Amino acid sequence: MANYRCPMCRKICSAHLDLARHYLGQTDKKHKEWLKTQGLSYATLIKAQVTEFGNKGYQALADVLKKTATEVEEG
Amino acid sequence: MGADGEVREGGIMTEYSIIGKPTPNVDGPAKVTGEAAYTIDMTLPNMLYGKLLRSPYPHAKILSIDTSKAEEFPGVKIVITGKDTPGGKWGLWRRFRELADQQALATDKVRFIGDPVAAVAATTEEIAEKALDLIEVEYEPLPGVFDPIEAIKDDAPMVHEDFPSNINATRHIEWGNVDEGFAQADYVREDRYVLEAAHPCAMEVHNTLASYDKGTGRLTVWTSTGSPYFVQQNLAEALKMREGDVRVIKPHVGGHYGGKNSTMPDCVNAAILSMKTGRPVKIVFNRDEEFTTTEHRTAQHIALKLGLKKDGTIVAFEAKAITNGGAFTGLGATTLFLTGTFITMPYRIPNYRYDGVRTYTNIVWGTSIRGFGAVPSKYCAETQLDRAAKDLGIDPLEIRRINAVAPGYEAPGQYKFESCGIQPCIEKMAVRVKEKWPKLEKDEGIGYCGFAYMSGGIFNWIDTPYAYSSAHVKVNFDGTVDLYSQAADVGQGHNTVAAMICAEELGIGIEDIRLHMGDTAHAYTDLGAWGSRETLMNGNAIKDAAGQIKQKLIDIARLKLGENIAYDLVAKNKRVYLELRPERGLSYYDLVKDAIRANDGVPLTGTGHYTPHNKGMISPAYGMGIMAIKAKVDRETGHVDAQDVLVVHDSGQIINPLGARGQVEGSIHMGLGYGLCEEMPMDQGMLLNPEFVDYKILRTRDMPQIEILDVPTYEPNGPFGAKEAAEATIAPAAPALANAVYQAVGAEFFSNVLKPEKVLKAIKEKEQKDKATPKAKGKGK
Amino acid sequence: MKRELNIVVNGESYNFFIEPKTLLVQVIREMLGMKGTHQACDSSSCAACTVIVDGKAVKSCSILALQVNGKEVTTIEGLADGTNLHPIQQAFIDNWAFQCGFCTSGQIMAAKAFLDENPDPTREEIQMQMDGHICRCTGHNMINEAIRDAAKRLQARDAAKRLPAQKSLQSQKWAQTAKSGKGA
Amino acid sequence: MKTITTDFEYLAAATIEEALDLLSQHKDDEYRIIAGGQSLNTAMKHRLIAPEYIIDIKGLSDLDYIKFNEKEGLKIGALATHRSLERSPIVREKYSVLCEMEENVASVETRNWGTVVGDLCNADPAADPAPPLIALDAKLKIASKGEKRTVDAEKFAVDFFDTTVQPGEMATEIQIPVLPPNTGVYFTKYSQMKGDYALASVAVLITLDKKKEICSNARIGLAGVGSTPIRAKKAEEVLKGKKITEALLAEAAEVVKTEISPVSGIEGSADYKRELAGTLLKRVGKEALQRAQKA
Repeated sequence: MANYRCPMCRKICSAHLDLARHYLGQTDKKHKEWLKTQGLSYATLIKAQVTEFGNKGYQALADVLKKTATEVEEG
Repeated sequence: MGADGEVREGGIMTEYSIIGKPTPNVDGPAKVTGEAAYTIDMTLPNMLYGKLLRSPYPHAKILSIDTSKAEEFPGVKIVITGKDTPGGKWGLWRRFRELADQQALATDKVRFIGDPVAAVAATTEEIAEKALDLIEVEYEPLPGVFDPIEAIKDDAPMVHEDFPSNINATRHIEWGNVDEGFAQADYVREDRYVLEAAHPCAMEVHNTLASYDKGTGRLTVWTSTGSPYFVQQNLAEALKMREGDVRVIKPHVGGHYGGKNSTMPDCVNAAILSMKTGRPVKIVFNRDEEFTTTEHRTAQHIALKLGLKKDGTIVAFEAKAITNGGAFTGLGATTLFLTGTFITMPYRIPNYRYDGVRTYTNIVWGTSIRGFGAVPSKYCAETQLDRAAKDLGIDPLEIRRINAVAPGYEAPGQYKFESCGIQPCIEKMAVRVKEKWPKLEKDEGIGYCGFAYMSGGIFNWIDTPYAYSSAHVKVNFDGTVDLYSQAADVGQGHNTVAAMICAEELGIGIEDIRLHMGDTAHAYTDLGAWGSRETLMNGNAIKDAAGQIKQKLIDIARLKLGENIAYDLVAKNKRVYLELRPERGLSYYDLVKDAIRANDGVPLTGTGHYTPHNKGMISPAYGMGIMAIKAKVDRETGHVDAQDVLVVHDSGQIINPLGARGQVEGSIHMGLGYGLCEEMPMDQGMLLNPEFVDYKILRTRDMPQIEILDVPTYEPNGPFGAKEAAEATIAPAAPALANAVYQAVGAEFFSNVLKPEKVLKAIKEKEQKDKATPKAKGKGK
Repeated sequence: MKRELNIVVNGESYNFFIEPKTLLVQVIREMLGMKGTHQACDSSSCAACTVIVDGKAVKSCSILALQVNGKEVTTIEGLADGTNLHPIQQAFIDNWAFQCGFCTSGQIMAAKAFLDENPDPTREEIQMQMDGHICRCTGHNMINEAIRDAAKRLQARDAAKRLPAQKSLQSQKWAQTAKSGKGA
Repeated sequence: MKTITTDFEYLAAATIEEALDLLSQHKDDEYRIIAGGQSLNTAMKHRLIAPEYIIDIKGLSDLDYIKFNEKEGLKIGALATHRSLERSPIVREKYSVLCEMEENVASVETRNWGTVVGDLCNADPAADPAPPLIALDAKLKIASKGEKRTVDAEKFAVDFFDTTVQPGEMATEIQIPVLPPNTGVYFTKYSQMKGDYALASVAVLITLDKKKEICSNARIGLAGVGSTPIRAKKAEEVLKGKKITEALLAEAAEVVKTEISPVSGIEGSADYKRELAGTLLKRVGKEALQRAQKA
């Protein structure tokens, strides 16, 4: 099955939602900066995740990662 | 309390001679005669007094500081500002460098009202106090951020430059399939809560005596702390010294309750002033400094979504928490993590999701106050559960029974209950409540709350992934025992527990034990008193150390007795003897003498250690139970009278029933305060009630009597089957009380602190609602 | 201008020259070095500093020392009889009536003054007496039980020896100077 | 912990004459009279006031009295402590409301050292003694060198922490008249924590006619609901000359809400305190009525 690599580090996940969860768990500048290049805001994603029920913030990022995260064969 | 020293250990009934017996506090004589020395009672020859100048602004640039006038003031020996400090930043989350955010004195800017900007050392406290008035600081006020939801906006003022949108820490927990879970639910409700901050209010304020040795370049610090280890590590960082050159001594401590884990500016600045003047320096906070600048229980917003089957079974649960973190981290990030865990206990939740964010704001910061993670979260979860039960027509105790976990329950990837007495606790409660409160008067109600709490967190952020504890035991020629550990007695009675465990393991008496605790110079490392960890973690380390010596004595006894069959030997009642033939044995004292003679006079020693591995994310064991509170509501004034408290508690094998009861009584007192009167109202970061005149604490007339029943279990991870007895019972008090009010008059609360005006308002709202719609809310499907 | 203070503490008479602004607790803790009397607030709200002045429990943090001139003060250090603990102290130990112990001196001194005037109090009477004391550890109930226990112990002890309490001549002398006024 | 950092000159008086001399000498100076001084010392610790002189009257043993006679009623000297009032057998017998009030004043430690007159002079608008004294038609005796005057209890405090006592004067005595027959008095304060400062407190005196049916006189005092303790004259009028019923007390409760001007604080809003005063009036009035009927 397909796996996806984080655009900023070596982390590999089998689903875009898990990758988004990993991504928003990172506190370093590098990860935060890249979001801006995608027209996303770290604060807005976190706020969506913690103020609305469901995985709203993760899903929004996952949708972007679907387009940008590179697919890798072996996890 | 019930434990009688009999407990099932691996199927065999074991009779303890000390464990489980009510044992007076080993510090008793010192504490009732006034001889117990607390840091605040200590002085040294040639000592100076330090004071801190604090910011009047919640958020401001420091443009200039002029200390010249203060320096000229007679009796002032030194005045320092941020630029004069070693400049090391520190925090309890050291492994995450960017979260080591505390500093001795603000340099570039101040982040909360009370942020220290300068320190004075003078010959008297009064001179130091007066000198503060002579320091001139020029500030440029900056826009402040005080509400956590405002704080995470894109354009919010930044409390720390490296943290855009003030996001200090985030936490996500998820197991099962939450969305499917809600789809299967017959009943779903959402509730949003706002929880107030509360202060630990230790009776001994934060204070430190620091003495720097010019000759050796080493520092000795006496300070009122819950963890000499944390202080040693943090001080070394703040001062850019080697940890081994910093000796931290914890004298008797006048209260902790989670507020004395972090290393605070009193400690670091006393050290710096001593290093610069070459004289001992003491800094004691005033009570208003204690309130406005030391750590408190974090205010927060919590939103909950609960999905149930018609029969009351929980099928899905989702929790969101936004905490008003304040200016620094402390253990606040840990609180955020634990909130997502304890909110689920002690219930079976097949599908669960948690998201939490801790925000930096321009107020004094929140941290790990007693019952951290559990107190606000349980308030919300358990009051929501009562509303759901009412809507579904299920008895509130029954809905808790239906969902309570069983032994061996595992929350995927998070935690596992090995010993688990919650079901028997609830059964015992059901029986006792009927006897105790057969009928209720008008406007009276009974509220319930289930609870569970850790027996020490397995986590550590300083230098190991896991928490740990160590202890060293030395047996002298005369049989007396020296026990060395940094484990901290902060009033909870750990010194007594430590002596009991050591004595039980060696089969001797408490009077044989000499304690040498809480001194980093010679006591073996322990992370200190937080998260109810000392009994289990330090207890295991002590049992290990003493056990090594016991084994030596048993080996010698076996040789001397020369039995032709390898019978089991036990050490008990100051003898080592054949378990099945007690008359065949030898005196402990004789065996010790023989062993030491055979060892060229070297005393017998054992060094014990404990660290939990593969025990999930939280703790190796959990204390748990259920609480019921009977309350009466005055419909005209809104006054809530907490009349009577009943708690059924599984603390595993209780080590000291006297101390365990003390912990439960004290936890309930603080928990009722959280539910009734304790709050920290602020205006633009300014605390409005920084003295006991306005910060209300329950006095003796406000306290109900408390009945405590035990359901003893055997906890395989704990010493002699022991586990948490200290903090679990603080969380249920406020929700049980709010539920009692809900049962009595139907008033609903979405925040803690049931002040009369709030209660009266809620009663009126209920009456309006009853007129408007007869049916209660919560959308059934 | 410094003023003379003559004061009897735990049966010993002392003579100081003090600033009039000096509080009784400062004389006890700083001048006499008796650190058993604690301070936990700055607003006269917690009663941790309670000592006994001429038989009455008072807050030493809120009283000018000069107002106690010529009076007899008892602090926690004066309660035990040599190495024998006072029955109230023993009852506090046996009933786990303290944890951190910081407020304990004040609690015990208040209990002492109370039991001297009411040797057999009920739970409610003890609550009325002790309501001024903040204790952050115990939740108060075990203190209440300790005081009731102490009352029983004292009754047993006093039944054994029936002797009226003798005021020291020294203290009577200071009492005279106090009545003669001027406070010095 | 905080200490008093302001240096003041300490002047101790042993007799009323010495005290009045000192007061006249220093009437133009920044001075404070100290009796128990517990509030004063706390205020100085917090640097709220910094007097140049402290005039200590604690040694005025000739003003440390509680006297009663059937003609003049009760007299409480300036140095009588809260505790001595609480414990006075004659007060318990003749004016039990005062003992009941005292039992909930602050703490025993505070009552042991603090004086009732000193408490009134501190003029904390939430303090307990004023309402029952107003209901009992008490007067305060105020003396200065060569002069004496008396003022009604309800006129003693003039603002937050301020009284009618002028520079050079001191309050020396509380005078309470003998209660007429068929009279009942009751007092209650409400605070969430027992023994705390009142959010509102109410005292009611009711005198019934010979047949014990009609209310011939009523006096109502309140505290915590304005800048000073208050006498509720309009509410008194509602009760006077009528048979007191729950309905009438409810009517008086509505009127009393219009006579007070509570201030909002963290302990409660003005609206809540106004509600509370009405509720307390109904309850206290009912108890006072029952006492009058039993009297």
